[in-house]
Amino acid sequence: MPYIPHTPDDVQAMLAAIGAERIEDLFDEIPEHLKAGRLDALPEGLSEMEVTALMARRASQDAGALCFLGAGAYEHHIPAAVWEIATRGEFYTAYTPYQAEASQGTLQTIYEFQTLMARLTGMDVSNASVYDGASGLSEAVLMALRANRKSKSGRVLMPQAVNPRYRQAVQDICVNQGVELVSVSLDRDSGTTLPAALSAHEGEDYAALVIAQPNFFGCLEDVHALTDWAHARGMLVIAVVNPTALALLTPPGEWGTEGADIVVGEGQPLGVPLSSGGPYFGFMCCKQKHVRQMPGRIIGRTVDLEGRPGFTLTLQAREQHIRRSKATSNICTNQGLAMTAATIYMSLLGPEGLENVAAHCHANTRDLVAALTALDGVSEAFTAPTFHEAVLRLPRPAAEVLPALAARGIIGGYDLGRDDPALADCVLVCATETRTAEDISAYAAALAAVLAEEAA
Amino acid sequence: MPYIPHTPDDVQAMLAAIGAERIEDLFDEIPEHLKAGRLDALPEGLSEMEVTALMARRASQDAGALCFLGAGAYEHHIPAAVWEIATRGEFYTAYTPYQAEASQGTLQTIYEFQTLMARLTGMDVSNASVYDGASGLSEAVLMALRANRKSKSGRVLMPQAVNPRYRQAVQDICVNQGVELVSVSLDRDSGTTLPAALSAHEGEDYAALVIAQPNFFGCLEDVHALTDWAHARGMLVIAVVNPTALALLTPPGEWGTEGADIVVGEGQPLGVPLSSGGPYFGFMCCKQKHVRQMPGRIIGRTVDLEGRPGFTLTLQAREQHIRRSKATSNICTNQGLAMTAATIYMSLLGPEGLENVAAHCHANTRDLVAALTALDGVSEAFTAPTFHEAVLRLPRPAAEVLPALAARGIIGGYDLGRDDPALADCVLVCATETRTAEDISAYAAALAAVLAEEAA
Amino acid sequence: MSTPDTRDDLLIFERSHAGRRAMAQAPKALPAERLAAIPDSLRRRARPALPEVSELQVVRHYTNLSSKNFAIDKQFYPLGSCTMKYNPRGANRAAMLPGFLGRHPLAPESHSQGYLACLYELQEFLKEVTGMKGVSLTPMAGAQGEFAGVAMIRAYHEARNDQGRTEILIPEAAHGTNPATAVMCGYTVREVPVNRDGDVDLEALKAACGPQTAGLMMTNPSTCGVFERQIDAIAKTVHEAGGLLYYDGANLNAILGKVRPGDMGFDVIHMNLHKTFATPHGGGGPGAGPVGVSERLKPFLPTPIVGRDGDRYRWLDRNDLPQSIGQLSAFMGNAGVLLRAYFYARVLGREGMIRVGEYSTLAANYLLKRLEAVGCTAAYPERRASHEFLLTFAKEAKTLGVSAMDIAKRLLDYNQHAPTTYFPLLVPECFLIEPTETETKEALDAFVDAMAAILAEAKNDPELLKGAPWSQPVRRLDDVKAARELDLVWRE
Amino acid sequence: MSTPDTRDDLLIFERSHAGRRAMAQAPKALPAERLAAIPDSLRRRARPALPEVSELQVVRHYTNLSSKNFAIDKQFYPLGSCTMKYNPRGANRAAMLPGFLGRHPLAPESHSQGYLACLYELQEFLKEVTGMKGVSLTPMAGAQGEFAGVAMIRAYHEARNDQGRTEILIPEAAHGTNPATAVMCGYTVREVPVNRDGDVDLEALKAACGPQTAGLMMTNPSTCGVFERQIDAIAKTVHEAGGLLYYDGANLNAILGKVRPGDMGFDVIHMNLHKTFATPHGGGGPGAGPVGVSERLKPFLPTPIVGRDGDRYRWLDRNDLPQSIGQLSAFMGNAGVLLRAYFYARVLGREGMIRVGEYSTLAANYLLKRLEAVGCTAAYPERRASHEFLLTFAKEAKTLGVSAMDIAKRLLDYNQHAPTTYFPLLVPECFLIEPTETETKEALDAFVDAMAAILAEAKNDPELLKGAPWSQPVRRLDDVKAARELDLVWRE
Ligand SMILES: Cc1ncc(COP(=O)(O)O)c(C=O)c1O
Ligand SMILES: Cc1ncc(COP(=O)(O)O)c(C=O)c1O
Repeated sequence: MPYIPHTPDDVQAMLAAIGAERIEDLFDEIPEHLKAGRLDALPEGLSEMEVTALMARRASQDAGALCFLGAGAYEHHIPAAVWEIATRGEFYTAYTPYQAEASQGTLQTIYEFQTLMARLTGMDVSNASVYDGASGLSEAVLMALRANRKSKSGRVLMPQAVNPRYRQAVQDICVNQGVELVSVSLDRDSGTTLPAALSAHEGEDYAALVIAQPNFFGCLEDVHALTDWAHARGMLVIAVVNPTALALLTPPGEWGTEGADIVVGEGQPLGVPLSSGGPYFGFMCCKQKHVRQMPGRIIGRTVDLEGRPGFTLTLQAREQHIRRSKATSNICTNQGLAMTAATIYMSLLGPEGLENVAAHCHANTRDLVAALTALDGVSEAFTAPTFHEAVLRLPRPAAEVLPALAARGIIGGYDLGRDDPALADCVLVCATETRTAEDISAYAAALAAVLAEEAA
Repeated sequence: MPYIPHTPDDVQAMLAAIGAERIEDLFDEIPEHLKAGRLDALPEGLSEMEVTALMARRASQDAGALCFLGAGAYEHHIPAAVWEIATRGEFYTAYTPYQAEASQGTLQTIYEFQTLMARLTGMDVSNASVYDGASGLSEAVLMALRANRKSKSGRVLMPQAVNPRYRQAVQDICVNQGVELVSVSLDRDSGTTLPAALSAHEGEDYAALVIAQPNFFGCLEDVHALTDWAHARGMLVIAVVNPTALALLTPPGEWGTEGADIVVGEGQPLGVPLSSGGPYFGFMCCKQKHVRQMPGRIIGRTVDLEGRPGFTLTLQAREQHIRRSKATSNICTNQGLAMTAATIYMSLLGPEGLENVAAHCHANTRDLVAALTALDGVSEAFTAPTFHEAVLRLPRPAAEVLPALAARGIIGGYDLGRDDPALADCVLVCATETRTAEDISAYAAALAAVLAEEAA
Repeated sequence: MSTPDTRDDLLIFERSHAGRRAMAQAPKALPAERLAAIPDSLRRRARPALPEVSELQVVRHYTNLSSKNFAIDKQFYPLGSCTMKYNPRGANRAAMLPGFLGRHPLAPESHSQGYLACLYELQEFLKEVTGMKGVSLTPMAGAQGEFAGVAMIRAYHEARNDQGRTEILIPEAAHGTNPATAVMCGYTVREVPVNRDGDVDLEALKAACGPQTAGLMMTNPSTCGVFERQIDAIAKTVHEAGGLLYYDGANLNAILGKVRPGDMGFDVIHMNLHKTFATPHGGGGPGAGPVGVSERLKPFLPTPIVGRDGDRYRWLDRNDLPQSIGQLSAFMGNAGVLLRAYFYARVLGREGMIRVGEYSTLAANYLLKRLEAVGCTAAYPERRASHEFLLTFAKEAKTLGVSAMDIAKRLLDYNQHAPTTYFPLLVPECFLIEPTETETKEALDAFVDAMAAILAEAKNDPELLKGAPWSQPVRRLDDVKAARELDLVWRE
Repeated sequence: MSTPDTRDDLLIFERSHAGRRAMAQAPKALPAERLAAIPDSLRRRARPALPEVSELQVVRHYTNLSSKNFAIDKQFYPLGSCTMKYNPRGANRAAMLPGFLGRHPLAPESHSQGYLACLYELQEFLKEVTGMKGVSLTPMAGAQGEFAGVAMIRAYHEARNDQGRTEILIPEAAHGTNPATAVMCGYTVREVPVNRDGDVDLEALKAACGPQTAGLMMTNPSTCGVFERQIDAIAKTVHEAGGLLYYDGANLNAILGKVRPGDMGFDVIHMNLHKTFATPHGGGGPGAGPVGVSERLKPFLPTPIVGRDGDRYRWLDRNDLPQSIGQLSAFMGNAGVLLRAYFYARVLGREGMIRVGEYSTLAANYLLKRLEAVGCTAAYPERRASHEFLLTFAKEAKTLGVSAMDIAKRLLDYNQHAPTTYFPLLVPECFLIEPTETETKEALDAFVDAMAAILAEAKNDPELLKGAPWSQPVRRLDDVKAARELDLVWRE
């Protein structure tokens, strides 16, 4: 019995103490006709050795390609210390810190995380993580509706420049609460959200405007103008940001005159491996005045019986286990371990390290764009400045080019035609600090070969 | 400055406290003309990301082949828990437990290791590891010379059936102390050391007889007869054993009427990865009466000021840091971490688990031999029973066949012609519990193809 | 005092020293012109005030911090409803294989067959153990699974144009995520009382059911630690009212291989893989909350799902499932958690799965009987324990003035993690105790010994309990101050 | 007492329970006939009495055990002559890459080029930093490096037919491995006294040198924590007598990038990569002790060595080096340690290497001055510290009755690992203190504070020191009993 320690002797002794004859007797309150059959569709158990070999084979089956995909998940160097510490049993196998005195390790780590995120985003407070960036944005939208008491419409402005997967998730999660997401169009030249697009919504009641920086196309928005526009009209501003980019870019707390009100984003770039999409974590910060509307766990610093500082769960009256149907969200289990990793990552990188990572990402992507647009028929689709992604227009449909590149071991980017037929010849590419000059040349060579083939 | 925390401010403050102006001043006792130049042959420093990428490339360059090599190092399944625990900072980054009270973790682990090894070998006591099996055998030979006060010759009987690399290392390590290793010939039919071979040495003074079980050719020796023969002639018996095999085979403590006197071996099979040959560890056990002649660290159980049990280094008067030129050996740093891993491994496997591992190794090797000897011209070279290695005779020189197999992704075994021209057409093969039926078929298919090619 | 106070409680920020850094981690600085394309107005003015510390400082800080936690790897951790069982280290190694860690979530299917094969098989396994007809792995924790489940209930009624179903019924013992979820799905919540035996009050349920009933959410065994015996009647009642039955799978460990939610009549369920499938809790997360559904709810499953065409695996998305409730996250759930659960399922296999329910139930009933024998009071003394059970210290609170909280804190001094306290709310001064199948009898006995000792202390020296814990890095913490004088972010 | 004694000191054997096992780890039992080929007489009669425990028990046992250790990852660890610097976690990850872990030591060169490239480059780096002409990586620790080195000295004299050189000279401050090694190589040892300044007594050395002199073994800086200023004269003296100079590289950290042993006139050296190159000590090992030699000793290097033909790497063995002193282990040294050292060397690079010597020396001199300022007595107050230095508590021993041992044990209560004590033997009641370059100034200052507090305690309350430690899992242990009543193996 894998992982079960009881020997036949143990079982006898335990049954005797219970006063039962067989284990089966312990299930005598279950109606007989409901008892399960033999679960025949399950395979027989294997040893750790066998399962490990099987999974190692599968893992290596997928490995080996050179990847230029971003689109919401980014390959960064992760210092070895991050996960060697995060997977220490003490962090890895602890539960949510309900017994504060026996959980100071987790609790202090979260308090440090909250401080790090507040500093990175320029906001007052942070929670202890939500599931991911996309579900985090849904929570932010719901939170804005609660926080903006003046707005009654249940409507939120959601630019097309926001990651389509985020838009979809927000739609799917918020639909049942009657939230309406109103789209703001993308400027097809610059690749950004222009004031002109906003003015179409002038005079209507919206609870909030969502601003993504960089936006889904890698382009930098004029966040100051957008923020001030929204604030001037009584809307809250929800910022969706890439945390690596924040090492270089104006933190949302300083957008426009007042700063964003709520900030969310995908925490994955902060030391969390790509890992097929999870576990990542969504981060969520806000102004102090909105903290009671924020969902998720929050840690506070307090003192113990002897006056020594210590950490504990606080503001629990927002949470489902106390407030039940009146809670700010149903979230319970969050993404603690990934958040722990991010805390270690940010501490290791420090202000200068994170800035340099961001700078290399930007520079490498610019180099990639230069190398690829040097090919005939390949051009940059948008004019706005970018951070570490960019949209390239190809001479043929991306849906043809990308599989051909993949066959050559290059995962060449994201096919924008998936979300928008008008961009069927466009690819969103990304080169982080992990991509070398040789990697970029390899991509350029492969693309040249693929385009030549197709032409031929 | 990688890993150096000092800022310019720190340096100034430290220099001020010292009363020096520049760091260079701290080296003013070093004659100027001796000062080093610029170390131009060293490359510039790289980041962790760059070195990791470089080493990952190199590591994968060597990977992927299916390996049937044994010959002293064996691929076994290592439970994930083993190294996840052994590399916890508390074990990984501690020094030798000189401050016992702050090292009970390491010390108790070693005490448990000593107990485990004593139980596995059937001996009274164990030390805390020596470098590896081969250097361990040298230590055992030197120890036997000290322990056998009756023998004056400085000579030890060393059968040809012992791993040639061990024989060479013992020779090279012991030569300067005037030790003479006298060879005992191998029976070319059975693949073992026969009493007849020993009788050639009848009547001469030897301090000890070395017995390897299984021997280098995977064959099982009649250890009882050999042990009794040696003891009857005043020699000590040094057993060289494979620890996995001990789960099935008579422990050296029960060889013959009195049991072996000293037991050594390579600890690698007990949870230590192949890792290009190290770090492994040599284990070393003996009868209680010889413990003061044993080299290496030994841990004892004692009590503290309050009478509670605790663990500490003991019998230090055998060691170099106390006894200096009169020590039993010069060994200081040993193979602690690998030994820690082995302790965890043995605890996880338990008596039944280790036995089953050993049984699968044996059975898989027999299956491999059956599959390969089914091919024309391939036969088993020796008649003795084997444990988890066997010698196959090929229709062509191993030096031709093995590279052809390697080109097909099969590392087919050890070319015995390297050590003995008479065995130039012989390969020592091994299949542990990690080799599957498909692996064995793959080997058979590749060998068939290679032999067919050569024939063609 | 013979031991100097060498405790070192600095925050990582208090270790910061201007200009210091973990050099090996930072790429070299680039010349400013490489950033020239970014307009000044969008540039950050000052670097974020992350700590400036060395690599050794970071490693030491978080290594030492970690040691201030209780964890399954160190202690018995009988937290009711949380299933703190052993988290196999092998699962961690397998999920951390470079090939899995490096895979981008949007990698093409041609480069994803190994990963997809694992997920596909996991879907199949989960169907079999739950008796459901379709599974989606995408929810990221139990609560998100609940959301998906209730959203499917809603989508189902809407697809049938069955208007006016505005209410979800929830037994009062339910976990807080249940009502919170119902509200997030746009429903109002009606609580159903629980009777003295821990079963749902069937008459009250019948009275509550009606055309406004969208469904009932329940756990079985419930968080009262007992199996709901009237499950057939409950299912019949709700179904006859036109509602659907939601199964909160937090307690699935109790019945793995014994009863299947699908066979009990549930239409939709979520599982907590971080409980039943032994993936780690990581100090709060991540989890994974796959949902399973009966045939009629299959069209509504959240996407993506893994499908199979011959020997190729592929993603099924909204194009394949046009009625899907959609996407709950940017990609596809907590892949790393799913891989760990897959590992666990493969190691356990059919026989192992069945044993889980048996032995977790055995352990709970044993522990209950032993605790009763040393003077503890069971909340439902006439009932079998499921994989967990409830004790009440109402008597001790009244006669000795010690609360369940005091006993919980005192347990920490005995190197035992406290059970879940004050949940479910309907039982006063309660402990919800779940030992799991992976703890030895000796570990259970040690817990009994500690409880016996504490009950004696409660009589002889109650201050010992009220002042507890005494042995942890901090004494009891002031939660009221924490909430009143909010200190959520460190400021120099 | 408010805290129950919840310490749990069981041995893994005491957790054993007949019939229990960690099932996921054991392959299934085979039918007996599959073992029929093994004769009964050679079969074990009873299974070895390994513990019978569950996987969780093992994980919990060793996790909890580990927490009873001090370690660099947790504490300042200024153990003189041991160079307890930060062990980069990146080196661990790189060396544990599956491709490296899975490589069989006898894999053909065609399947070894990646690994061999790392070793070849490491050989070249070590030559450059030491100023030697050839390097062999094979010795498994410092002491085995010493053995290889002295064996080469012997092989050299023998190859020249220079008979009668039977003696190795060793300064009295030397590490115990030096004389032990000389004896293992068949030499007798003559000790050379050290003068009051910590330098070798040159006159005594001259007197000791003669035709019987095979060589001199020394460290520089010596284990007195000072640089041997007369190194030129010493080299000249020994060389003129026909002896060779052996450099014990345990203290190489002090001079990395500052002086090279080759330039000082040494003929042969060993390095402790587990010190200078930051590989972990693992609670006692493994290490790696590569040897470097001058031109004339190259033919004698131990095998194997990595050579290069064009862009192919290959092993050089006895066939290539017929005069080699041979093979010191079954394969080729502690590969995993060498890979970690390679990682370290690549991260540091040229500039980083030079900084090591500078900053470890800065830290030691700073710490020495600060400790003197709070009342500690330097053994060589007139000298610069190298990367380490000696304090003596002879005065405290005499006037207060507290020994260096008492102070060391008391330091543990301050969460500081004790320095090396009572070594070298020539300085009474000494501490050899090596802070290394990776500790912050704050860490050094905290050590000074602890020492100042302890010196005050020594005056006011010496029993506090004599009873120390008070805060560890055990109080001071009885070493005499341990040696008298040997208990080396647990018996039920
Ligand atoms: C009964 C019950 N339902 C639901 C949940 C919510 O699951 P999760 O924390 O994974 O969101 C829990 C978790 O504690 C629970 O115990
Ligand atoms: C000065 C000196 N020489 C030699 C050695 C021996 O090195 P190792 O322990 O690696 O065998 C040491 C180790 O402590 C040492 O300090």
